[in-house]
Amino acid sequence: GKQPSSTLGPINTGLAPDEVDIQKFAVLFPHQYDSFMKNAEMSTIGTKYGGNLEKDSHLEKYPYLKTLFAGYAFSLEYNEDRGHVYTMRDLATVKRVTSLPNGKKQVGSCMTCKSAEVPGMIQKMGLDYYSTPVEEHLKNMNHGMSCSNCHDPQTMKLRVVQPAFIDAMKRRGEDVTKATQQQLRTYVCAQCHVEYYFNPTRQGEVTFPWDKGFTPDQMEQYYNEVAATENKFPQDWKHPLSGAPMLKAQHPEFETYQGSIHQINGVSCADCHMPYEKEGNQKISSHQWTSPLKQMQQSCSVCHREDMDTLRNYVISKQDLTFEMLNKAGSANEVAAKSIEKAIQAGATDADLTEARKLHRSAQWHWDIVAAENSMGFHNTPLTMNTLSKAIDLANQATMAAAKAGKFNDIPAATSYSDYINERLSTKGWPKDKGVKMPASDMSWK
Amino acid sequence: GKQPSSTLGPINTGLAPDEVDIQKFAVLFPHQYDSFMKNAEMSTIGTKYGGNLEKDSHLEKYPYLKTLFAGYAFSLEYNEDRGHVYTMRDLATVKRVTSLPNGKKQVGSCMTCKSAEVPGMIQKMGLDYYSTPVEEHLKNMNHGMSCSNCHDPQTMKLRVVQPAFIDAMKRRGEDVTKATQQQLRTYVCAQCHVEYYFNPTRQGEVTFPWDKGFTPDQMEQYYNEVAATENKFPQDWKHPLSGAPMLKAQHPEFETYQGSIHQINGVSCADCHMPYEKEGNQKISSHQWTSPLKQMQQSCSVCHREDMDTLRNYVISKQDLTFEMLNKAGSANEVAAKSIEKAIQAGATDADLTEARKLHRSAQWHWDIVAAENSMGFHNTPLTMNTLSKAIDLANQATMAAAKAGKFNDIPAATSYSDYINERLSTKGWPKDKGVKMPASDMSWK
Amino acid sequence: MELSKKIKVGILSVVILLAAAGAATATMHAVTHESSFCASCHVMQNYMASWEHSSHREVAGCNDCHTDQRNYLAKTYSKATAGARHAFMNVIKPPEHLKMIESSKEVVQRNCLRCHDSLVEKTRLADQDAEADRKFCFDCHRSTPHGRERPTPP
Ligand code: HEC
Ligand code: HEC
Ligand code: HEC
Ligand code: HEC
Ligand code: HEC
Ligand code: HEC
Ligand code: HEC
Ligand code: HEC
Ligand code: HEC
Ligand code: HEC
Ligand code: HEC
Ligand code: HEC
Ligand code: HEC
Ligand code: HEC
Ligand SMILES: [Ca+2]
Ligand SMILES: [Ca+2]
Repeated sequence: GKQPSSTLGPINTGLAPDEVDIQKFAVLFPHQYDSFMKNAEMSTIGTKYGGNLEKDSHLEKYPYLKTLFAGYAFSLEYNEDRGHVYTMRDLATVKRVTSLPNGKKQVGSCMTCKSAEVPGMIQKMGLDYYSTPVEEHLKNMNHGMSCSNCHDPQTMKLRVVQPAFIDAMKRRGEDVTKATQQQLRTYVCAQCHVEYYFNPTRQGEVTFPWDKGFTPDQMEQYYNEVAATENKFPQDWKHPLSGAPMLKAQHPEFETYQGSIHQINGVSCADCHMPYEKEGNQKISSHQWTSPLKQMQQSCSVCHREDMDTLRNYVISKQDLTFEMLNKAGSANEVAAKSIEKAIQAGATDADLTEARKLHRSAQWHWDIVAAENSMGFHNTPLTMNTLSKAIDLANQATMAAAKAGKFNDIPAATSYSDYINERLSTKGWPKDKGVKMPASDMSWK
Repeated sequence: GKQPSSTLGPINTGLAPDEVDIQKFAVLFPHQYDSFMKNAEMSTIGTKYGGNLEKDSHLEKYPYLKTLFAGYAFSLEYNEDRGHVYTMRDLATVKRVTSLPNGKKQVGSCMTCKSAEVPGMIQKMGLDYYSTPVEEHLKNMNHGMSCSNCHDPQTMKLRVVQPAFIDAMKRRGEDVTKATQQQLRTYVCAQCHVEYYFNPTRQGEVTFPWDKGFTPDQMEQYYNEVAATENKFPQDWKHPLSGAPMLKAQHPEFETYQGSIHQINGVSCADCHMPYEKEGNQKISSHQWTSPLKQMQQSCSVCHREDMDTLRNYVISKQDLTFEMLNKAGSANEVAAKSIEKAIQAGATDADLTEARKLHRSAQWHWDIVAAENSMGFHNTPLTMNTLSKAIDLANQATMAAAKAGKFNDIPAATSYSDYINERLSTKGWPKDKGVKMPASDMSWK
Repeated sequence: MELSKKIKVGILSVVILLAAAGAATATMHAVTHESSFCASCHVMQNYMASWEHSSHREVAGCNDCHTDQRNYLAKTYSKATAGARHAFMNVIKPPEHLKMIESSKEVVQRNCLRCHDSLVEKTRLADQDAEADRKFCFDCHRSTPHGRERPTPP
């Protein structure tokens, strides 16, 4: 049938096809631009586990991280995420980039999800883009995230540009350049909010581990059976206490979401994170990406009729149950690392420790895939909790295997950090009437 | 407007206020009676973990139960539940009643949720009702479950009659004789589908452990702090391998349901388990209580718009994730029992084993509260999974404490029963196109 | 349903078909115009009841959403085919729970836009016409106008 005449319809912006400058878009779409710039606002009002707070330190909140990430860049600085306007600033100032030990330089691969200039750079530089250090790139780059990360600058239609995403989906048999609009409302986010590794056989090219599927177990299998062999990627780093080859998980929002109740009902990331809001007499999509719990009237109440406070309390009660398990898994992994260390001190050989190390790697992976995910279980609670139960069991198994290898039975005691963690949580932004609101902060990176 | 003629106005049945004979009701309410009698039908078509199948043996399905329930009546015979018409037959024939060791007789308390005659008997006999053996009672009783368990025989209004339920709620400050219609649509079920114990200080009176709350942790706290001291109920039995004082959990449907997404939305047991259906030209509440997955058009599509096959597959995927954790927790508890046994053999004293036994009791409680619940996690998935993760962790901790007490480090290996269990599952009633349908079976108990 | 009503409906369905096919189209439209006509069927009463409590009661009747309003021909066709199908199904065996068929969804969606087009003109909500997984207005507005729960009619 004929399109009703009044909808957005075909647009021709007159912009260059590779335009990345957000100011050029601002003139044409002032409402979306204004909304985008609100990403600078910081607050945690209404949300217990998320929100947007300047450099809220994970290392401080979860004391066991120091042991879990020992020997790895994430033990230098690791913060809660904040708005899209801060991507470049946070990259440029984080100790994971500025303060690597022994004068090591962080690779360009890190830029990949931080600026709209990247796809163009990859086109120009090829794989050299990935191996060039971040600090080199930073000098030459003038744009952070912009409209062109998700929109075709000429038609403003949604589209994906991230090579890693396009390739990974192609390996799964899906051509995402042909995706429907509904799919794209999720895929544009899946360009970045996903687990990744840097492929050593291709100068550190950003690669997504989805060949065998999206579940934590399937991605682990991919790492063990494909990445480790074909792509010579045995590990992210070697754990200094246990000597195990470890994997680091990063923001697997998209993967976690698969198979969830909302996903099977066709709900997209944009439905919750970019709800329509009224600007005058018209609806536009919010371009302020943050915790939907801060704006439940827009994000949830069209679909859900229950009282929003009831729904929020339910969500938080699910998150509380997840959080309890997460910390148990974290502390169990700490015991595992220390137990293997103890076994080594007691004279266990590498051969004795094969099993314990395998278990430790797998245990911490299962913990991290949840710890690194940003919804504290909301996006897919059943899968998340199942994963954490595996993390706990595997960590305990690693500990028992270490005891056997080291021939000791006085296993290091687990530390319960829960009082400290809960105490800190309740002073930073929660309960909601105490939620913290902060002024916008510096976004520059030069 | 005028009431549609089919709704029930005030009713006066002309029956005696203490009528229990179902045939007397049958004449007046033939549709509900016909529906009730369909409880004899047996099938698992459409459901993987529930349904209704004659004497489907838990002991056979979960081989680790033999260790977990060692020394206790539940290791004699323990089956999947079936329809309400079989309550008396199943009680009368189960080995937990017929074949207790050393000629011991099962107490009358067991009748409490099996027949409509019980409230009247308690009124007549007082606490002696509970201590009189089942086999005595069976001789004198002529009615199983009937309409009067839930309905006032004269007005047919819903009401509760179970003393244990009325008392337990009173101790929580709630007078359930004043409950609303909507509450009663859940409370009538909560008379029986709940965790219980027999209070030794009151001749084995059936008692519900809710004084501190409904969660597994709160009920455990009640058992440790109230039942064990005030009511001299330290345990259900002593585990013969570990020597720990154990608790048995039973069908905690009502407790598990508290705080779930459906419960906070005001959905009652009857909404799903007694959907409206058409009998001829009349709309009645189904009185065939069984798995709602067998009748999703009636039970779920009233509220859910998604395609029912999609919804069923989602529910089963959640149940699969629960099931995996359940079996892990079961097998971890087996290792715990064997490890404590091993420590005893290695010469550990009772004093050495205090910690390990405390952990074992708690671990198995957390496993059982889920194992004994009948929805394989559906009624409240987040709480169920959180509980199972505790069961796994506590069992592993028990094992480690045993290793320490027994000064050994070669911890017994865990058996993975998953292949066997999955294989058995897929031959009994699942997948749904293979679902088993059986003819109605004998309901008599004399 | 009582027998007398059954007969009424039976006759009605025949009338609808004949009227649409023949010369009495105008009469057919007049009869079927009011929302109360829809509610003359047993299975429609829930929808009537929920609509009566919705903010749309004063502004949009059943036909404003459920019949093709693009032109007289389309309207006649959609009323006649849907009307005849409903009447037919109603006599055979009315299902306990109704769900819109795909072609009805398209009709309703177009009608949402008919009234609310200016509100959504800055969005891409109407861009997904041909796509199999397209999102309809009522995928989000799940309670507009019928509420969420659809008990079977009494
Ligand atoms: C049904 C609604 C819904 C959908 C769909 C959804 N999310 Fe979320 N998201 C949430 C909620 C609720 C939270 C938790 C926020 C909190 O704890 O404050 C969250 C948290 C997040 C966060 C962390 C926000 C913060 O405050 O730090 C990110 C990032 C995120 N989601 C990305 C995504 C992506 C990418 C997708 C699609 C793959 C997605 N979400 C799909 C509701 C949703
Ligand atoms: C595949 C996309 C992707 C790649 C590659 C990537 N990031 Fe990120 N980064 C994200 C996303 C998405 C977030 C927000 C979610 C979060 O913080 O978990 C983020 C957040 C951050 C933050 C702010 C929060 C924090 O962790 O302190 C910093 C800093 C950062 N990244 C640095 C880096 C560095 C350094 C690298 C390379 C080692 C890197 N990123 C590689 C996608 C990516
Ligand atoms: C992270 C992805 C992302 C970025 C960055 C982004 N958008 Fe969008 N934008 C979307 C999505 C998703 C939609 C919804 C499109 C749909 O449903 O078809 C949208 C919709 C729009 C629309 C259509 C009208 C509406 O509001 O629904 C316009 C115009 C628009 N964006 C402009 C911009 C401008 C200008 C910028 C930069 C300031 C920008 N966008 C940045 C994802 C993005
Ligand atoms: C080009 C990469 C990229 C894309 C595309 C992208 N994100 Fe992000 N996102 C990031 C990075 C990087 C951060 C963290 C920025 C920081 O902390 O400095 C982030 C942060 C967030 C946050 C946290 C904000 C807060 O308040 O804490 C949310 C929520 C979020 N993104 C949602 C989305 C959604 C939804 C989409 C798609 C519509 C999307 N993102 C697309 C890279 C991306
Ligand atoms: C992805 C979800 C989504 C879809 C699809 C959607 N809407 Fe909405 N709609 C919303 C949200 C969110 C609001 C609330 C905006 C606000 O309150 O700021 C809204 C508000 C409205 C309002 C009320 C505005 C007011 O004055 O309160 C109308 C009317 C409306 N939408 C019509 C439509 C129509 C017509 C369509 C289909 C063309 C549609 N919607 C599709 C999410 C959606
Ligand atoms: C576009 C529609 C849509 C939006 C937007 C949406 N939901 Fe849902 N939600 C659903 C559907 C569909 C279900 C599945 C149950 C059902 O059929 O109602 C669901 C289920 C849920 C459940 C129960 C399952 C679970 O995860 O525990 C919760 C809680 C929930 N939603 C919270 C939210 C919150 C919070 C938001 C906003 C951040 C939100 N939803 C936004 C459609 C939506
Ligand atoms: C939202 C719907 C819903 C509600 C409300 C609900 N249940 Fe269920 N119930 C289910 C489903 C689904 C199953 C799983 C059946 C299966 O696996 O086949 C189930 C299983 C059961 C079973 C086991 C059935 C079998 O096949 O063996 C019992 C007993 C039960 N529920 C009792 C209750 C009680 C008592 C309440 C109230 C406290 C309740 N249910 C509330 C949907 C519900
Ligand atoms: C508080 C109520 C209550 C009490 C007391 C009670 N039961 Fe039950 N019984 C139930 C319910 C509810 C079911 C169905 C759910 C299930 O099987 O988990 C059931 C099921 C059964 C079944 C059929 C399934 C099976 O386990 O093989 C038997 C046999 C049975 N009970 C015997 C007993 C015996 C023996 C006792 C006393 C030791 C007892 N019951 C005490 C409520 C009770
Ligand atoms: C386990 C509890 C239980 C038992 C046993 C039971 N009912 Fe019901 N009955 C209910 C519930 C719950 C309702 C729904 C009442 C409501 O919502 O008002 C109901 C409703 C009814 C109604 C009202 C009309 C309707 O169908 O909603 C009648 C009549 C009725 N039952 C008759 C009977 C008869 C006759 C028997 C015995 C053959 C019986 N009931 C056994 C729980 C029970
Ligand atoms: C008087 C005690 C009692 C009451 C009241 C009661 N039940 Fe039961 N229920 C039982 C017993 C006992 C069984 C197991 C019978 C057996 O296996 O022999 C059972 C079995 C069941 C089953 C399993 C049937 C199957 O197909 O496997 C379901 C479902 C169920 N009950 C739901 C309910 C619901 C819903 C209510 C309230 C409306 C309720 N029950 C009220 C005692 C009761
Ligand atoms: C009386 C209304 C009602 C009935 C009947 C009902 N539900 Fe729900 N269901 C809800 C509500 C309300 C939610 C919460 C999300 C929302 O607001 O949509 C929900 C959420 C869910 C969810 C997501 C949360 C979860 O538990 O994972 C599933 C799955 C679900 N329902 C399945 C079922 C099934 C299966 C049945 C039938 C056996 C059923 N429901 C019957 C109202 C109902
Ligand atoms: C404002 C627009 C609107 C009006 C007015 C309206 N409907 Fe609907 N109707 C809808 C929508 C939207 C749906 C689909 C609901 C869904 O899928 O949840 C629907 C669905 C239905 C269904 C199918 C059942 C279903 O859930 O898919 C019937 C039957 C129906 N309507 C009858 C009526 C009757 C009768 C009236 C007048 C009394 C009426 N409608 C008025 C928008 C409307
Ligand atoms: C003769 C009785 C009768 C009348 C009058 C009637 N309906 Fe229906 N309607 C039914 C029956 C029966 C069904 C189920 C048909 C099916 O499943 O195919 C139905 C189904 C529907 C559906 C869902 C299926 C679909 O076509 O998408 C809608 C929407 C609907 N009716 C709207 C209306 C509207 C609007 C009116 C008034 C213009 C109306 N009905 C008048 C009996 C009737
Ligand atoms: C014949 C014109 C007409 C049609 C068709 C129509 N609407 Fe409306 N709608 C209105 C008017 C006028 C209002 C304002 C009513 C008021 O505020 O009292 C309204 C109000 C609304 C609102 C805000 C109030 C509320 O109920 O939440 C929403 C959302 C909405 N419409 C969505 C829809 C959707 C979705 C459809 C299609 C399924 C639709 N409308 C079809 C005229 C229409
Ligand atoms: Ca990684
Ligand atoms: Ca018990």
